[in-house]
Amino acid sequence: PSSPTTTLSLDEYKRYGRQMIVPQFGSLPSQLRLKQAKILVVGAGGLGCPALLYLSAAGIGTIGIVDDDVVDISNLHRQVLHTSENVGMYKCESAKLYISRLNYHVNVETYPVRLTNDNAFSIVSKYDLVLDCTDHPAIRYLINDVCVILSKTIVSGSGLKSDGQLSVLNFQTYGPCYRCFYPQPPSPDSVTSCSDGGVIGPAIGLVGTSMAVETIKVLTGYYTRENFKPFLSVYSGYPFQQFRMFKMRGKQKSCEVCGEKPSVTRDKIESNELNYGVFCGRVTFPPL
Amino acid sequence: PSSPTTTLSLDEYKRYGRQMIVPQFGSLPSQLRLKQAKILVVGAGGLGCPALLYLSAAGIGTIGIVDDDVVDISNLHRQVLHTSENVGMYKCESAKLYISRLNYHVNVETYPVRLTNDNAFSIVSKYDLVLDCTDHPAIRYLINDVCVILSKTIVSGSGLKSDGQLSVLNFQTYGPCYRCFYPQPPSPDSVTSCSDGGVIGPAIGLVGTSMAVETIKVLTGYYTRENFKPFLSVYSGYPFQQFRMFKMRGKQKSCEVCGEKPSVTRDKIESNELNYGVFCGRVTFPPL
Amino acid sequence: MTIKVKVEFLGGLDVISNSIREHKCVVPYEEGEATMKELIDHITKTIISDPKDIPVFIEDGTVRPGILVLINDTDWELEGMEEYVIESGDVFTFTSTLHGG
Amino acid sequence: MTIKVKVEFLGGLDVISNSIREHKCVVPYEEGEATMKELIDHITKTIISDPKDIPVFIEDGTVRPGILVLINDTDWELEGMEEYVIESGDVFTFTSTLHGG
Ligand SMILES: [Zn+2]
Ligand SMILES: [Zn+2]
Repeated sequence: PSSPTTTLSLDEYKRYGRQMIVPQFGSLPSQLRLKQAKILVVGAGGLGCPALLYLSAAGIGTIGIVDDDVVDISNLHRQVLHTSENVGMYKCESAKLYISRLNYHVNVETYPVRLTNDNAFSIVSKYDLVLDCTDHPAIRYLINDVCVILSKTIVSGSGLKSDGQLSVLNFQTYGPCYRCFYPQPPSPDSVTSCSDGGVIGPAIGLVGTSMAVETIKVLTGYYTRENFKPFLSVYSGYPFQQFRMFKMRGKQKSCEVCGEKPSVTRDKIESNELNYGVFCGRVTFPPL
Repeated sequence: PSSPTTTLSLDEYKRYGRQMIVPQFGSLPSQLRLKQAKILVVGAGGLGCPALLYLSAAGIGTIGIVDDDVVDISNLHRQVLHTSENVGMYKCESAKLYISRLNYHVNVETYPVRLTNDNAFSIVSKYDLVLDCTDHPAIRYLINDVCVILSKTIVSGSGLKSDGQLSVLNFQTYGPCYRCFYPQPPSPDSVTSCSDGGVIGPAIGLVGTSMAVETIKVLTGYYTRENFKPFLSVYSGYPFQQFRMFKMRGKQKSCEVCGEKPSVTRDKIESNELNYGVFCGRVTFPPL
Repeated sequence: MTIKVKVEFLGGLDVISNSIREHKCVVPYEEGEATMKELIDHITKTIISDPKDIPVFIEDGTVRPGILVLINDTDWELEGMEEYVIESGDVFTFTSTLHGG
Repeated sequence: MTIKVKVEFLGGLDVISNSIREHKCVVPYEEGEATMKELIDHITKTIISDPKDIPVFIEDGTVRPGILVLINDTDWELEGMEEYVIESGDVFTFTSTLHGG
């Protein structure tokens, strides 16, 4: 790849100065790590919008955005990176437009496609870290399996109504993965999307914003193999707002993808032998 | 005032449908309450930007924005409503530009001035609720006193580095106010602004987003005098993200502004007999 | 004697208990005599308001996949799962996995 | 006998204790014999790492204005403030008021 970035311009010093002086951030070396980082955001919806806003503002060097959906008026109460005039445009393109105005230092790459068994390896392999901002377990398992096989850390968020969840998965191939937490998929009738079940905009927004905080921690090296503890954080918006951290299991030896005898392999995914829609109880892929 | 809004357009139904189906939100009557609401956001910075994004997206009818500051490049890592091309523009005008593109149903009123003893009553009296997104105790006491005297509920947020705080003050004149919590101002050397002390963008963003959730709860009538309990919620971004709710004292009989024998009156404020800069240990007002 | 514990439903799982998120539970066993098995049985019988909601909570005799179980804020997997011996003062949290975004 | 409590510093107040947010404190009193006064005194003597940081925590003999004190997640104002009798298992949280935005 390209030679390492070792300096910031004066414009970048001014722009990022206020975060570089926060002790936990880690000053210039951390800012350079963000500048060198390449991250992939899958889903530019209720979670992806605030995550993209804050991560592009923070100075991540390269951000890829995967979303094959177009902006709909019913998205706008929570997907605040898209505007009324962008209704009908691909969400990834709409997001890119705003990001380029917010911070021209960020290189944005867009993929107006659905992430599938066929394209996931080639897309994910270009990035260091993946934010799972998607809306269905089938694609969450796909992202997980591909990231485990390609050794990418996942920052995973989800939400519905006024609740949310946050985790860092497959941390440096050392932490547990999505399958370690959820070896069996949920039954299809227990799966509800934000479009079907509804969602309070700032509640899902808060979870997306918290994903940006975790991404900064991972990329700046705040988390290490020594101090990283598997967790799942749970947000509730009602009756009072709270965000609680639960201590979770580590990597499971029995895990089908990151365990000792993995049955999920790149070959099984790329050959479509593993059908995530069927695995999660649907014959076809649902939309993101 | 104007006659009550009793309907939504088809565009509004589509736009707000996904939040109207969330049980705690309260469906159509709550959406109409948001449409009729007039809120004032003081400070269009790290807290104000996400609060404005999510509240305008949610369909608040009228939003006033007070900020006499102009967009600086050092703001952009956290004040994500402003873009690189708006550097030098008043923050309230920059915010209005984006909000009008996000949701043309919102009426935005801008005040490119500092909130002072002289103008605070005339500005605040036009609104139902105030979001305190400011950056110094002097203006926090001013906002508090004016809102108590005018019977306005305050949604109050603050943050620094990777920490934050959230509260609802003077709830329907029944809840405690800022002076109930903090009868004495902090000594000036313990006061640090985000510009001086630094701040992680999504950390302050998370607090601003949580202010939008509380504002929705207040405006939709989720909180009542019966169920409202005084609280202060505390966010920490490091070492792990948590948002904890602390149960707080109620209204204090001894409070100088909302208590039994208030010494702080409209006359004392408007005559400048009460000098908030001196009260908080500075002779002149610091910038927002 | 009885065992007094707190049971919470998060992530929308309070649908199975009349939207009540927090329950103080008095489990009719002596300290040391009841495990998660007995607690889950007790919850099924006393907290779930509508019998047709039982399958939302229980599948094949245990907590349904997609529901996370936390014992005092820790994954029950780290605490012995069904074999964990419950104690007065324990907090048990059940939360649905969310998939929306 | 001693009283075992947890002391937390939030909102940046951990600057006075070498950036350590959580402390397990063993207070050298019998149960029932120590109030917040004794606890604050104990904290000042044993946790604050640099004596010149004491004024960041204490002013005029009590906790400085701008620091909120919580006893088991509740404002100490509701619990008797300095007069509260501390018990083993209590959690005491001290947090600076933040003013930034
Ligand atoms: Zn695994
Ligand atoms: Zn008061």
